[in-house]
Amino acid sequence: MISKVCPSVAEAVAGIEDGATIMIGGFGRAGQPVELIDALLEQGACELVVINNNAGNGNTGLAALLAAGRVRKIICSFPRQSDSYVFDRLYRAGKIELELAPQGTLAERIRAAGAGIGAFFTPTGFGTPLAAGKEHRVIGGRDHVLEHPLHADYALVSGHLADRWGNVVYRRTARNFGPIMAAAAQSTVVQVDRVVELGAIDPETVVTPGIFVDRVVGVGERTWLREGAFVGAADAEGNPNPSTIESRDENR
Amino acid sequence: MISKVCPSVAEAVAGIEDGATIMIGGFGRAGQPVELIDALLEQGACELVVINNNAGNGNTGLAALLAAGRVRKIICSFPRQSDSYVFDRLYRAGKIELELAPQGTLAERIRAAGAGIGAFFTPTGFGTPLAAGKEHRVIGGRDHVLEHPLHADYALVSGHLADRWGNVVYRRTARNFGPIMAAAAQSTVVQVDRVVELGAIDPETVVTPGIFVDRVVGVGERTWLREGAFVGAADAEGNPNPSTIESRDENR
Amino acid sequence: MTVLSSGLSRRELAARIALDIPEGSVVNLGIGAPTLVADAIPEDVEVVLHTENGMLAMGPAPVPGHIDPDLINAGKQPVTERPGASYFHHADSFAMMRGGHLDICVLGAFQISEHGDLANWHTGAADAIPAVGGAMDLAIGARSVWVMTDLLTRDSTPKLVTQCTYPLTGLGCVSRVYTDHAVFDITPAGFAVRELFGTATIDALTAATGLHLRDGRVVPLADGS
Amino acid sequence: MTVLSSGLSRRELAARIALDIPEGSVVNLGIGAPTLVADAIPEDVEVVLHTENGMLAMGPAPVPGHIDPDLINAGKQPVTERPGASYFHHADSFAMMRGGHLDICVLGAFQISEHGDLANWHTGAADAIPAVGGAMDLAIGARSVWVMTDLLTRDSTPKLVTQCTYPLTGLGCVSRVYTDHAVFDITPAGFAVRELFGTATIDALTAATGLHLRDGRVVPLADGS
Repeated sequence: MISKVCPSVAEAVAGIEDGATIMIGGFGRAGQPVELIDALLEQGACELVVINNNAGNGNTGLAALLAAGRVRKIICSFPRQSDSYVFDRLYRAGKIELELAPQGTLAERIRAAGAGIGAFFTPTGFGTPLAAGKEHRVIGGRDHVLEHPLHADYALVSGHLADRWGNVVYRRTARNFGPIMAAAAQSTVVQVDRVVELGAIDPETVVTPGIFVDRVVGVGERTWLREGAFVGAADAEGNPNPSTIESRDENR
Repeated sequence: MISKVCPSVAEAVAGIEDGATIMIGGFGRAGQPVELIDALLEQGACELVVINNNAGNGNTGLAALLAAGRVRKIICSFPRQSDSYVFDRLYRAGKIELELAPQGTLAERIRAAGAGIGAFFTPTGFGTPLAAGKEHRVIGGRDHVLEHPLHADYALVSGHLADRWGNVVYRRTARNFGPIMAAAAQSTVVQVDRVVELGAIDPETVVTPGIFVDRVVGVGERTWLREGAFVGAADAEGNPNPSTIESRDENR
Repeated sequence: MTVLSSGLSRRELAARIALDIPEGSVVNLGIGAPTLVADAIPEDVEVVLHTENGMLAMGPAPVPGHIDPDLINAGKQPVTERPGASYFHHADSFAMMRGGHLDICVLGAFQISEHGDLANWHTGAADAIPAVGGAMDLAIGARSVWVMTDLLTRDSTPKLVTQCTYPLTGLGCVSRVYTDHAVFDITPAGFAVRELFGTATIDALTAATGLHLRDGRVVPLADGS
Repeated sequence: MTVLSSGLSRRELAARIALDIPEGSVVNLGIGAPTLVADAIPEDVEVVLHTENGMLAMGPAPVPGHIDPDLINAGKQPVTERPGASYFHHADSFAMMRGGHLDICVLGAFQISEHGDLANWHTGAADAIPAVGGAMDLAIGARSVWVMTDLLTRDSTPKLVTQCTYPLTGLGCVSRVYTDHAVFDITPAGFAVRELFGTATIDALTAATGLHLRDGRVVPLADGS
């Protein structure tokens, strides 16, 4: 019997080595695998290279990993946010390396890694500083630059539901980088609200097939959901806001 | 109000010009937009370049279009099948041009067209006759060949359900080339069993978002389905086999 | 020399832009000021909003107490879902952009050159933290790239220039610029004034920007120059 | 000189191959004879079958009267769906293959060279209609590429060769060859006999193929040479 289910987030991130390249899903808070990042913080791996769209915000999740000095380099498209003060401080102090990529090029490079594409020509970024030094070619009368795949040792992804084979479905815009990162890493760890029975996910709706997933861990449903349905109970940061919960049954 | 719904297959294929490049979805019979192909046959456009995984089989659908002498060239991965006698005859008589591509390269070239990728390096086909004359490069110690996107003027695709914005869901392995062809063509026409209300398709399950679709036409449910559920009523060719229909209500 | 009086407010400008978006368009409004355009599109006009973090048919901000943290826009603000919506991953979302499937995007800008070059991601200042996001993909991807910006910076430096001095986002990509004082088309001959707001005149715009401006007004207004 | 007696039937060979597939593997069985391997995998062993036309966890042929024309395999034969299945489009399906995510594929062959080159799509005959399908993608994509084939053609020409003469499918891609008389590993030193079937001996195989064969048997059998 195939079971990729781990009993705890600690076991889900076990074995991640110092110096590993780790893709971390999420766009801002949405889809950020906070419980896995906390477990990685606890686990101790350092000198990490992190690939994420952003560079963390506030003091938790990715920002906490950065604050703990565990990240050597970050590859992202948008490190600067109103509350990205942890990254900002490290960057200005020269304590973290930054590789910046246009967001679509970042996504396509991740996709290329999972899809076995050796390199691709894209029109994005031509003529800008982010294309400096990159191979250039005119194709169909249009300027393109050559971009290479982004591989990773691990991907940490947050989904909504998964089964023991690692089939995953996401919720709304929390899908973002999850599916392409899951495919691009040597080893993919997915945290989900709930692990469901094999066969419980409609095969037409699977977004990340289990072939891309190595470990699955359930972390419990968010406070603003009940049985996967939105009940309204959070602020924009994802913090519980119980006064707005609609008919939530506290005994569940 | 946006409505991409056409009242008939004839209107759905109106305007296709002689010499057009047309992607036609399907893998064998599954997902082949038979009603749209029949309408195209009726419509009269000739000197077509057709992109499909196969080169038609039997006497209907794509094979009928070929038999009518309307296709100048076909780009595909697998023209030879036990019942591909129409193509076989035309090819041996030198009456149709063939461009052969490995199936994954065909799919990726179509995907590249929809995704705005100028060209890509793939390991597939290196060292084989299908890579002859193509640019070669060693990337990460591995041999790759350069492949270019496949664009089309039109895509004819078969889906299961669609709404008036052109959001489409497919059924099982009939999905195959539909989503990537829909994105790669200048103008995409989708036939579906049923057109449903806007909002009736769960946004998490949309496979082809309406942004890729120009026209939608309902062609009626297949005999082996009832309300989209399989009731068992066909042979492998998709011909109705009423003796095997399970509790089918003939009054529906 | 004519002097520019106060121009349109951002909300007024957003409303003006909304008027130019045909029903049925698929539109990306980037982040910041252009997102105001969404509120100016009438409820009964079907314009499909794309957000690059993986959604089509994005709706307005939720009512209080109904914030779903899994449902945000590119600016990471909570939004809602309209009937006809769809979700997809980041590679698919940017395939839509790079593949030329968006009809219109509206972006902010630091500078726009008369060739349509856009600079909107980096001031070039040595201590600035660079952040590009999806701007370069939108700049090269959308069929029409419109800019929504003030004509002048706070210290009266024109944002419309002959040549950008800030690091570029994209080359020759902008087709139209909506500012607080006028709307400009980018033409092979440079900036053409498409429409004037308030008391603005082409002379005043010329004086303020130092540019050679063509008169390209499609519907001359009674109160124009 | 020893002579090869009749070897394993295709069904027996398929059963032998099935034994070597670890539980939990994701496997593609191409088209033709290798698809017999599916029937030989015990019901209670979870092996996930991939079919390149967009499905994981493909099940066996349907019972009569339950053919769903929307549910077929790469050979265009009707199949079924197992719990845990998923569907995806062709670009995603071949991304799985090219991206190295399949554990094993089993393919038929015209020729296999001692360097692991594979020829299985075209005889090179002038009047043959070429058709490649997904063979090249599987050849370069799966982590382990196994071939299932007869050792000799009907006219006793060996399919295992020092150098392929037919047009290639992939270079250096095959790791193991299952034939009716023996199983061969491809090693840096060429073909190594991993296992002998029936009365086959390495001498007899050498005589039949004209190859230099190493003895690479991992578990010597009592009835081996």
